[in-house]
Amino acid sequence: MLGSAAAAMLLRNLIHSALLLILSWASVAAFYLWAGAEFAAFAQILVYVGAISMVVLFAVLLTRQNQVADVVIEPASRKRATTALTVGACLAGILSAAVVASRFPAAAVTAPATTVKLIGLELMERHGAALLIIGVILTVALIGATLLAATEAKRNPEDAP
Amino acid sequence: MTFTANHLWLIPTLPLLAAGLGALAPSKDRRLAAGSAIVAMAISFVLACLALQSALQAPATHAVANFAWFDLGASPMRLGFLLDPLTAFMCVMVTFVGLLIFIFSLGYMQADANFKQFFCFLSLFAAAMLGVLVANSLLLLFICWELVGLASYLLIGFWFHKPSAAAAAKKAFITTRIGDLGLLLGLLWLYDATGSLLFYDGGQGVLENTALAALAGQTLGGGLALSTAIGLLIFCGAIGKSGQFPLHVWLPDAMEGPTPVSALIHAATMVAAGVFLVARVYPLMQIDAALAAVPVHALTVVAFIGAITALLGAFIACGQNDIKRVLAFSTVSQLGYMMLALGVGSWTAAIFHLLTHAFFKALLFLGAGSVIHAAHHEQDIRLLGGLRPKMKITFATFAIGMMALSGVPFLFSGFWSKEAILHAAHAWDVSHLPLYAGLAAVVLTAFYMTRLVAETFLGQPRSAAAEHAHENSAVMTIPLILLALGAIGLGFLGTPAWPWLQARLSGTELHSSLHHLMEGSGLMLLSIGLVGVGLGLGWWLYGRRLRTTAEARDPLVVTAPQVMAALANRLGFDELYAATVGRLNHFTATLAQGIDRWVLGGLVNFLAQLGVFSGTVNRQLDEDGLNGGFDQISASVRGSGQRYAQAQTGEAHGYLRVMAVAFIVLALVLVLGGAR
Amino acid sequence: MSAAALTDSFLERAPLALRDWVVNFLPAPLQWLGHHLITIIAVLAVFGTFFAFTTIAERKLLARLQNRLGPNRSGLPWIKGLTLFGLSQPFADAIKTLTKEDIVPAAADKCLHFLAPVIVVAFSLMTFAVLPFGRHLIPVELDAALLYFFAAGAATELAIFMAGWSSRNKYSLLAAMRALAQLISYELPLILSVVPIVLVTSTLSTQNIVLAQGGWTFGFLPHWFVFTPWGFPAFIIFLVAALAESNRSPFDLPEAESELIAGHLTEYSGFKYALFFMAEYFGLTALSGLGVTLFLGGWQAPIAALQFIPSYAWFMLKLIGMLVFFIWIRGTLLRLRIDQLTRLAWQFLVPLALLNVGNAAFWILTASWSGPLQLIRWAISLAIIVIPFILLGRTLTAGYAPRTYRYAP
Amino acid sequence: MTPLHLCLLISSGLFCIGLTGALARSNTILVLLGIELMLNAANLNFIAFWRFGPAPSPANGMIFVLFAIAVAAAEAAVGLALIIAVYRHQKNIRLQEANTLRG
Repeated sequence: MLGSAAAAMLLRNLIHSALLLILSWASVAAFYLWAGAEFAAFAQILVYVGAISMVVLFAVLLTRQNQVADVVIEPASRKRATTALTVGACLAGILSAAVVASRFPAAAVTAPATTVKLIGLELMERHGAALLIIGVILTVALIGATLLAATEAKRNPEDAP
Repeated sequence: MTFTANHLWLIPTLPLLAAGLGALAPSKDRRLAAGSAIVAMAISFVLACLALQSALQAPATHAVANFAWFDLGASPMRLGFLLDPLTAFMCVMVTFVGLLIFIFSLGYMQADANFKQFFCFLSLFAAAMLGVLVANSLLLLFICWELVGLASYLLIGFWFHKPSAAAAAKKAFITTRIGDLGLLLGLLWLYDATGSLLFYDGGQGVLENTALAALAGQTLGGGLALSTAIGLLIFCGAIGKSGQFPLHVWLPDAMEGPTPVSALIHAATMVAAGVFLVARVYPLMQIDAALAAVPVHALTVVAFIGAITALLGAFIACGQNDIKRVLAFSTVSQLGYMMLALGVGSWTAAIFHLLTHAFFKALLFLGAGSVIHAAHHEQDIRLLGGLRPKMKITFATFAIGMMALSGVPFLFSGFWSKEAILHAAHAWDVSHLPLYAGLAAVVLTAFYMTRLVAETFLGQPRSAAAEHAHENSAVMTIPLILLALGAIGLGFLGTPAWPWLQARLSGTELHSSLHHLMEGSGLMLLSIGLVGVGLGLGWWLYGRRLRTTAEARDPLVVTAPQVMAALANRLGFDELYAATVGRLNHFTATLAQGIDRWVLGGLVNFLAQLGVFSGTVNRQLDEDGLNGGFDQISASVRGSGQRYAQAQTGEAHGYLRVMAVAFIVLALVLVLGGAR
Repeated sequence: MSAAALTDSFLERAPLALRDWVVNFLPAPLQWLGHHLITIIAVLAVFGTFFAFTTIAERKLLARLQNRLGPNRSGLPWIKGLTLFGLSQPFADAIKTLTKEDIVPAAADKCLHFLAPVIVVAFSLMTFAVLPFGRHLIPVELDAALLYFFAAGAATELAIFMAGWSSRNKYSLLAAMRALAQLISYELPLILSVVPIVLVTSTLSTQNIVLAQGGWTFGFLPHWFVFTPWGFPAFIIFLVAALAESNRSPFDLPEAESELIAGHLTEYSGFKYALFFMAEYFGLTALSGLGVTLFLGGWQAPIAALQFIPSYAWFMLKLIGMLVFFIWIRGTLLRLRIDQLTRLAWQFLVPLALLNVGNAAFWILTASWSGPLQLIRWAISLAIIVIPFILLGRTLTAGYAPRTYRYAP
Repeated sequence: MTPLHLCLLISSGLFCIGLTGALARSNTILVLLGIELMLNAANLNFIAFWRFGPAPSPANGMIFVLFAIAVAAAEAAVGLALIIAVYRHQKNIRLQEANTLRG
């Protein structure tokens, strides 16, 4: 997971990095599966691998520049990369030090029994309002994205997610 | 398959769905709107018949289906549906007459551009009316009652491009609102007194003994029982809706609507809602009759109002020349009869008359509609005439309706129901004045109906329109024939010899014997004689010498011109209201305007002047004193702003970096600070 | 014989018994592995042969529909004259594709070019894991099985993109984009058509959905969801969307040979091409299996009296029925244009499927209605779906006159 | 070293990779994807605490993750649509050149 993510961030080829990222997302899903969160894993795959990846790939293809421009490495970008690496390394150091140093209470032995029905009931009852808001957000995002991406009067709706 | 109160909501819902469908349907799709309305009505009719059949199995019980609507504080607001013989009979009548009128409308409104809206409104009206009937809560009843008012407004003003129709719609709406205000007050008071608005609720309802005893037990100032006061307020609603004196003025004007509307709303169903309401809350009205200490009984008021209305309506009807207005005043008069019956203590007789009246009055209105449709919307009876050979079916059915209304003995339903009322009035021990009023109205009814038929159908055609009239299509005649059959047959359900209907309504044993027929024969003979007098008088004045030209003067106008002028002017009620209520209203409005302009306006103007003055002073101070300082301050703010703006590079990376560093700092602080 | 004995007979248990018998030969620590491996191998073997015979069935059936004979020559090796109506054709095809030269374009992204067919086959096989083939036969019993099915199906799109992009061929890439557009468009009605089932059964587990369809009225009217006013339209939408999802005629635009060479598969040859072909059939079979599971009662027998036939036989029969139906459609209908295709999805199927979800909600709300109300429930439920169907259909065909043909004299 | 530690290490690693990528790359799409990675790292934490936390509640962590995924989907859709719009405007998608909002 980490390797593919790192490689994705390093590679020059946009398509390759997108595909590697998808791999990384899929491995996050595998992690969920390992942790016993089946439903979240499938949702992760469905949303990230099935939907977001498509959007990303479409976006990459729609905004493809000439290959030459991507190859030139400006001095500014090198400087930026070094700062970024420094910042990232600092943060990684601090976080892992903090994680290693902290003590957690003992974990429960078995995974909490979470059936799909339970999740559904929780979503609909306790988190009903949040669910509603998420629905509104998704609708607004759909319409907004279509409006943003569409220029011509007639355009197929699947061009935007 | 049993039909219970739980299924009762279906009956009003189906027409409501049809109305919704009609509202959504495209304007040109006539078949959809009319078809859905008629089909929904037909299904409702079948369901109502099922309801009747199930209600008759246990006529003395009130089957209810109550449910909570919303919570009001701690107590739930509950609504419900009620199935008893009264509801069931009324539902069958409304759906059956309504169905026939819907079918009739197919022909009558054929050429109208707003055909679809018409059926939509009709369905809405039917839904609301059925809602009134099935309600087991005064609140639900009131909601539907107001919906009925709305639908009637829409339908009376259906030809809204005619100023008179728009005015009539407004008049009907506002006049009935006056009565409804009383009903609303009564409703609120009742809720305050009992904490419930359900009619029947397993012993807890307002019409059941516990609540009634509590209501009758309390007295107000002047010795008036609480139940009497509430009953009278509720009766106000009935006065408005049923066109009783003194709020009868809207009903004749409502004839501006299309004729099927007049038949449906202003003859058969809506105006009957008032009678139905009083019959529904009858236990409440009745409870004070037992209290001798109470100075005025609710039902006494009802009886006298009814008597006045019956007589007044019949009188005015004699002086009208518009075919529909004659029928309208006749309706006012007949509703007076029903109220009279309610007042004198025989609510079954009132409902009996309501049912028979619905049939024959709908028949008369549809017959009038048939005449009007054939005569190219000519409504003045002086300009009609000679239609008998041209429109045989219409004439025959109209004549049946006329005889039923006049109370021609034995064969016609109106006779039996009117007899029942007169007998009840005779048996009333408080006063015999209502009986005399009723008897006088009998004569007048027979008289004006004879006049109407003679003028409209006999003699020579007196205008081009009447000349070219011809019989209408089957869509319009078949409802007439069916209604005519009803107008004849329905009477036999409630003859004194076999009072099946009354017994079923009140849930008592059925005693049938010819003996009962003989018992009241004296009064019956008297009323038969009076009907004969009325018919004879009419024939003598109008039938003997038929009118030949439209300009010829009416025989009565010749003999008593002032009286007839006053009658034609409807005894000047409209002018009276305009001179009193209208004038008062205008005066208050003027007064309010004066106060507004001079007192309040003056104050506002003064304040404004004050504001202008202080503003001038302020400006002087500002420009000279403060501005210099502020200019300097703002210049320095602008300068520092420009310096800060340098930080806004527009580069997202820069911001991201700042955020990341800040995050690192935060993490460090948290880790080193030992935050838990 | 009691009902329990009928449904739990020896035949019903035979595959399980066989598996347990084989597993017992293994040492105890390896038993679970063997258990799963045997399941996987069984699925692979059954559906591998199934695929082989679907191809020959399709060719034969299409040929008959077009008044031809179809492949009938390939016989058995070493035995002359015995051709068995060409039943061995798929094996001949397999050998042929295996031995063909594998051509990879010079500019292609070799790694992705190789990965694409592998991924597509792997993921389309994974979808079989949650289909209940019989009363006791389900490879993996998952709580969120439906979600799993669609999640696994989502990867196919990725593979198609990879195939189109890695070929380094403009037309492959364009075709891949078109294919993606189609797949994404039809994913929506496909999932929406399944939502009513989830609403009504309130479970995502395929086995439970099948169990919910058990029972008969009068012993011969099965309680399958296709026989409800919301299930029938959902089934139709599912069928159409499944056709489009598996690139079948009349939605076979992505690889319409006669118009686009072979779309995103242009640069593939040999066994890789065969893998794509195989994945397509696997996808079709899996979707048919899902349709059978969700709408046609899964492994339930159609008549109570026929329960003695083991449940997996019923499943297979229904599956074959669905496949024949798809082949029949392929032989009957003409290919759509791309604009018609997307319009159908977005302006017709999606709104209808959404309405159908509401319809199912209505069905649940009125679950307690009985007696005369039951009829009204049916009428309203039908009206909810039929009226929009007519209205939407009108807008969809607005402006299209019926086609007139002019024949040569 | 409990499983929870491991999970947290992984997630902080993922987070740092996402952050570094978002900071280093000039391509807006990749910056966006870096942010998505950071979101995923947060989700990992939710699941980790849900599974290995001291008192696991039945579904809370999972529901957090579901909502986060939904929001991420909306964010990706709008973000990429914005990128396409920006691309139309200035013919490339380098983040440092989209600086017309500078003060």
